[in-house]
Amino acid sequence: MNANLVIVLFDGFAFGMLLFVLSVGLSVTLGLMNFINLAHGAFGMLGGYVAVTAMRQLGFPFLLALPTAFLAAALVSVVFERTLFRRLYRAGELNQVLFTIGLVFVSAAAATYVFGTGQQPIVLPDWLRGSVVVGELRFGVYRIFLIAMALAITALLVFGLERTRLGARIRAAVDNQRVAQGLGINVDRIFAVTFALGSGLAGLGGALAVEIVGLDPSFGFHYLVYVLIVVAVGGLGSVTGSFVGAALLGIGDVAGKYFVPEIGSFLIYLMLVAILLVRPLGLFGKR
Amino acid sequence: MASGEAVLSTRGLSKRFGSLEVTRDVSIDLPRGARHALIGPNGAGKTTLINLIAGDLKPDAGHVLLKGDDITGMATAARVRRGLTRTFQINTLFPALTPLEAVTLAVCEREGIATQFWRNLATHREAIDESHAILGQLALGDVATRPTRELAYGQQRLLEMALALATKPKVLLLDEPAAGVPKDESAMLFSVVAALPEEISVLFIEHDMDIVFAFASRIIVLAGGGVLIEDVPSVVASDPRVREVYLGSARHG
Amino acid sequence: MSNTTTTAIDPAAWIRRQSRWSALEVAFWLAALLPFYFFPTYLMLASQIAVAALFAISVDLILGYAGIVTLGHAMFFGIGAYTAGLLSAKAGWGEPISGLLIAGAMAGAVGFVVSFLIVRVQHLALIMVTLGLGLLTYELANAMSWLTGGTDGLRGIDIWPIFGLFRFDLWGYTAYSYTLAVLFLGFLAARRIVNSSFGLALRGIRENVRRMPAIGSPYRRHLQAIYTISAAIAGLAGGLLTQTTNTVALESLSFQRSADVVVMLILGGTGRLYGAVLGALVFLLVRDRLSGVNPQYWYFWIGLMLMVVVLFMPKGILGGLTRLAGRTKG
Amino acid sequence: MTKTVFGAIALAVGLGWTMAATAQETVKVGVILPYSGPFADAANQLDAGIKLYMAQNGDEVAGKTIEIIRKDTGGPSPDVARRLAQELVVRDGVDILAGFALTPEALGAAEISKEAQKLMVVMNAATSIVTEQSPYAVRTSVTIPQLNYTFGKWAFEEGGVTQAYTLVADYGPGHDAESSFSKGFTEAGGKILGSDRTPVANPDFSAFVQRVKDSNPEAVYIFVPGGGQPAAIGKALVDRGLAPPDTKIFAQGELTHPEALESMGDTAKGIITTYHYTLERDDPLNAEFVAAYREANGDRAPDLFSIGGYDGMHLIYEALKKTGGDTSGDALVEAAKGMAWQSPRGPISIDPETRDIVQTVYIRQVEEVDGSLQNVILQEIPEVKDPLHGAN
Repeated sequence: MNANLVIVLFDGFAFGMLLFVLSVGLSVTLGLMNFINLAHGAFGMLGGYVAVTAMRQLGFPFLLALPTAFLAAALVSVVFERTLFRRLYRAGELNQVLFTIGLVFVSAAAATYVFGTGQQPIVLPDWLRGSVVVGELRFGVYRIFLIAMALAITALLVFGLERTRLGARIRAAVDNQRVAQGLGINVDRIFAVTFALGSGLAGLGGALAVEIVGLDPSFGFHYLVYVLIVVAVGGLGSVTGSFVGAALLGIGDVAGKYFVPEIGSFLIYLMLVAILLVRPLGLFGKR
Repeated sequence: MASGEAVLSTRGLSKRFGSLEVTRDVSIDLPRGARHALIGPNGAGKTTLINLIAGDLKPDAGHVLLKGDDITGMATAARVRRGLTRTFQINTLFPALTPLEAVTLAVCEREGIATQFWRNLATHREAIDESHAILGQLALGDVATRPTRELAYGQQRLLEMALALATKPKVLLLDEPAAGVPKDESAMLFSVVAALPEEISVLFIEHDMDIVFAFASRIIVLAGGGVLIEDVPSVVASDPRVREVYLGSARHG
Repeated sequence: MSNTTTTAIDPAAWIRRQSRWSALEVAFWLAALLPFYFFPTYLMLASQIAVAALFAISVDLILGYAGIVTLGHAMFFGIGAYTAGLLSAKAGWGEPISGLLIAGAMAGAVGFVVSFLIVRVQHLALIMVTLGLGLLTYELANAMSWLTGGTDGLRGIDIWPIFGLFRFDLWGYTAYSYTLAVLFLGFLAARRIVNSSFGLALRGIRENVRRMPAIGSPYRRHLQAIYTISAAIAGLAGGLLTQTTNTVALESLSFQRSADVVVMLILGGTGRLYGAVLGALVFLLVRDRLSGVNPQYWYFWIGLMLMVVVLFMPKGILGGLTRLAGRTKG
Repeated sequence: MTKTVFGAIALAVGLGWTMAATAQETVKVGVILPYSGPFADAANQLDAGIKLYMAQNGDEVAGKTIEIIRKDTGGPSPDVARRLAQELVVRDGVDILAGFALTPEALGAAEISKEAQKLMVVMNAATSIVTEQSPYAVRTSVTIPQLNYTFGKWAFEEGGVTQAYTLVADYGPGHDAESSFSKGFTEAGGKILGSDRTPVANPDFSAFVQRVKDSNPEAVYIFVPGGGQPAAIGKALVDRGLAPPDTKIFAQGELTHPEALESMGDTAKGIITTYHYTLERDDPLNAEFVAAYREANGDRAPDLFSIGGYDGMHLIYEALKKTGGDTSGDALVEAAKGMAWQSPRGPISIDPETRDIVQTVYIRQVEEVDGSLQNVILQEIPEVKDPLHGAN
């Protein structure tokens, strides 16, 4: 039983880390910029398709496909941000919702047109396949890799937002645009960079997710719900919150399905509602 | 002052935000018909005290008594229904509603008819007429049917007051009713206060000492969250401690 | 009380004017009859548009008037749909009008219970709690497939003729007559609600919830009341769909349906009831036309339409039309 | 009051209307599929089967031109499917309803087929009861009990397994698969150690796979919808050491479709599946079908949806030939009953009693052939009928 508990915790944590990578970008853009981007999952889908295409058509190794996915999603998002999203910053949340939902539709259609409706399998390098056996426990190698990636991203983000000049500028721009402008910070550019970062992370998350959850044109819509749940539970704008929230939900989900499979499918929603009723701002939310 | 006559009293009211003690053991009494001014330098805790009395903040210690009843645990809306109403320093209005609608809403809430979803609003004639009359009193009759957001700032300050009056308060807490209003207009605002029926007790925050001395029957001076002195204007004006408190910080009046 | 009033306006008359029927409105409802004579092959579509419009009105009451953003309202639509379906399939009661009322009452009762949770949260938490509850209900219905029929849908629904006279025909004459009548009654009810003192209180909550307690408003109870009413109307819409199609499946509870109705509402314009009707009409009509032409890629154009509407008509189609009308007049 | 008036007018107009306004020289086939939404891929593959058949056989039959009218349901929505069927009948004047990838949509439309007396060709929806809902319904795909009841028996008798654990997706087809496999397996003498159901949109299987492992079965039986899940669950099983030969993996054929095999790689070796269509089956008709299909669809391989659509069109063409172009539902369904032909999947026929398909069930195992992974046929079980029809 103890051995099983360990493996369930491990699997849940790994699943949570996948959710974390997919959603942390939205937490950044929603929390810092107050922009409700329901098309976040679409950038994840973009990253997934870029990674798969880079590997199959261009022969990129997996480790190179990941940053390619990040860059592609970041670049595309900057184009959108500069041309379209920026007009919506003051347009009210309902308009942001409608616009980005429209974008999800458009992106799904575009993905269908370019890649077809079928699943896009990703073929991992050998060293990421299989499992590591410790005693009687078997840990999936890819899951270990996922956890390592998520920890690295968390460390980079926390460090980047709290210890670097750029991070200070982002936080200043968010706290008070006018003051930031007065201090000579180019708020426009800061927002563009922040948005690119958030969407790039979604792209990276999408690329990492293909191996676990597959990839087809409905990806953007399908994972929207999970992403929103993590962001709400973690608290807007908090990287740590997203990390803890995702880990909690992942472990809760897997453990729930393992120990009480009858309510396995409800558990994640029950946790969502319960947590938000007790802490409406999420676990680490400030505003 | 005997607390038996007081309509509103606080007893040992305290509140801290983190390590900062913003309200310190405040015990004041507001008799029937009072026109009390609440003054003090910035950061003295004036608005916090209003928030505590009105129920928008929960005190860490102490009590609020309304006509002798302890209302410390009572929600804001319930206090309003008992006759304890406040206004806000920063306009807290309904931008898309017209003054007529906004004041009618307040009247309907007071009369307990705001839940009647089956009756057309126009059939509540008495409520509408009453609200129109209140607006007329405050010289808002001409703009009664224009959206609030289109009103001039001074008119919006008047509407703040109109909304409070529509609740038929027995105690009125006015948080800088003339905040941001040019001096000539603020006199007009206070003439409204002066014209309020005798039985309403008023506690108001104001920075302009000319107005304070013109309208207040007594003055409560707050400093560092606690009551420094509470007395008639002439005594307060000559009190050295008050001067001391005001020196060093921005001078008012 | 005072004689300082100098204006000549009669305030009550002004208030009444705000809720007067305009010629345009009358024309709109008359136009709703057109399908009977000119587009008889579109009656089933018209009927489903009427259902969606009623559902969108229910959401407008909370989102447009009281500021409660929801992504889980399919919960009540589905409860109404299953109630109407189960009444017939399991209890053998296929009388449509009583069945519909029971469906609405059931959804309203659940809405009342849920409203205690809803008023505790705002903003993102509110959206996510509605979403979470909606998904919970979906999973619950799936788990209870012995009752609901699960993903395959509930079988054995047989709705009796209306008043024992008008059976639901293949063409949809009865279906559209029925849904249009219920939509119209639902619209009248919603219209009365938003033009009442209660409706005024809701607009107050939407405009500035912080002020409400300061004017003595028990606004949480108002929110609970409108949430319950809205849930009941959503239940009516769900019941209608079941009764006019003899089918109900899990999809009636899905996130997709919750999201679609919000999209329709914002598309049409929030806080004006006709926005809900117009949004449902435009969304479903455009979707039907596009998917007929291009079944695989129609949603590309729908998506594009949503984006264009946001960029050029930030207050929805109805807001855009109003502005356009104002411009041509002025 | 308005309602009564509307109703009266409605009835009067409705009765006066006739539906005979369709052109005589074309046969209209209304195809209802979820072209968009989560099941778009199924619709896409099925539609490609329809297109291929028409490309190979022309669009003229019995002196008439076949016209296809495609309608999108946008996901599992029975109410939309029903409305589309109704509109196809009353507005477009179709003669035949076809498509139906999903059971709830087929059930929604069946009532229209029955009322309007139109032939309804079910090209995929795989729940037994579908064909019982309309006397004009014919199925050219498969039923889940057909595959899995047979498979359950085979697993005990030929597969050498005495106890097994079942893990199925928690929706209609999954429940059917679980019950029919278990029935076949236990009737033959096997023992089911436990059964779990996974949420339909399950992103992560680790918890369920761990539960399977805990009971240490000889075999695990899997049913998940096609798409992304097969590869995910396959990998989750192998990651935990639940792999052949120690633990046998049984499943319906979705688990080992080509994309899933590519994704799983060598770990897929030894998985045993039951299916009615085997891509690699060595047969000239099949080879020709696969080649033509790949050619027309950018090298995408056909799957169960494709063959369902392809054979569905064959049935429509042959039935029209038999009736000499008579498109009435009664004539067409009579013509379809008992029809037998050679399909790329093997010999198939329509049971005259149930109007359901009778076909060969293939038991296959994943093996490496010429450097690539394939489903190699272990056994063919001919002329299998759906075991549930008439059972209740």
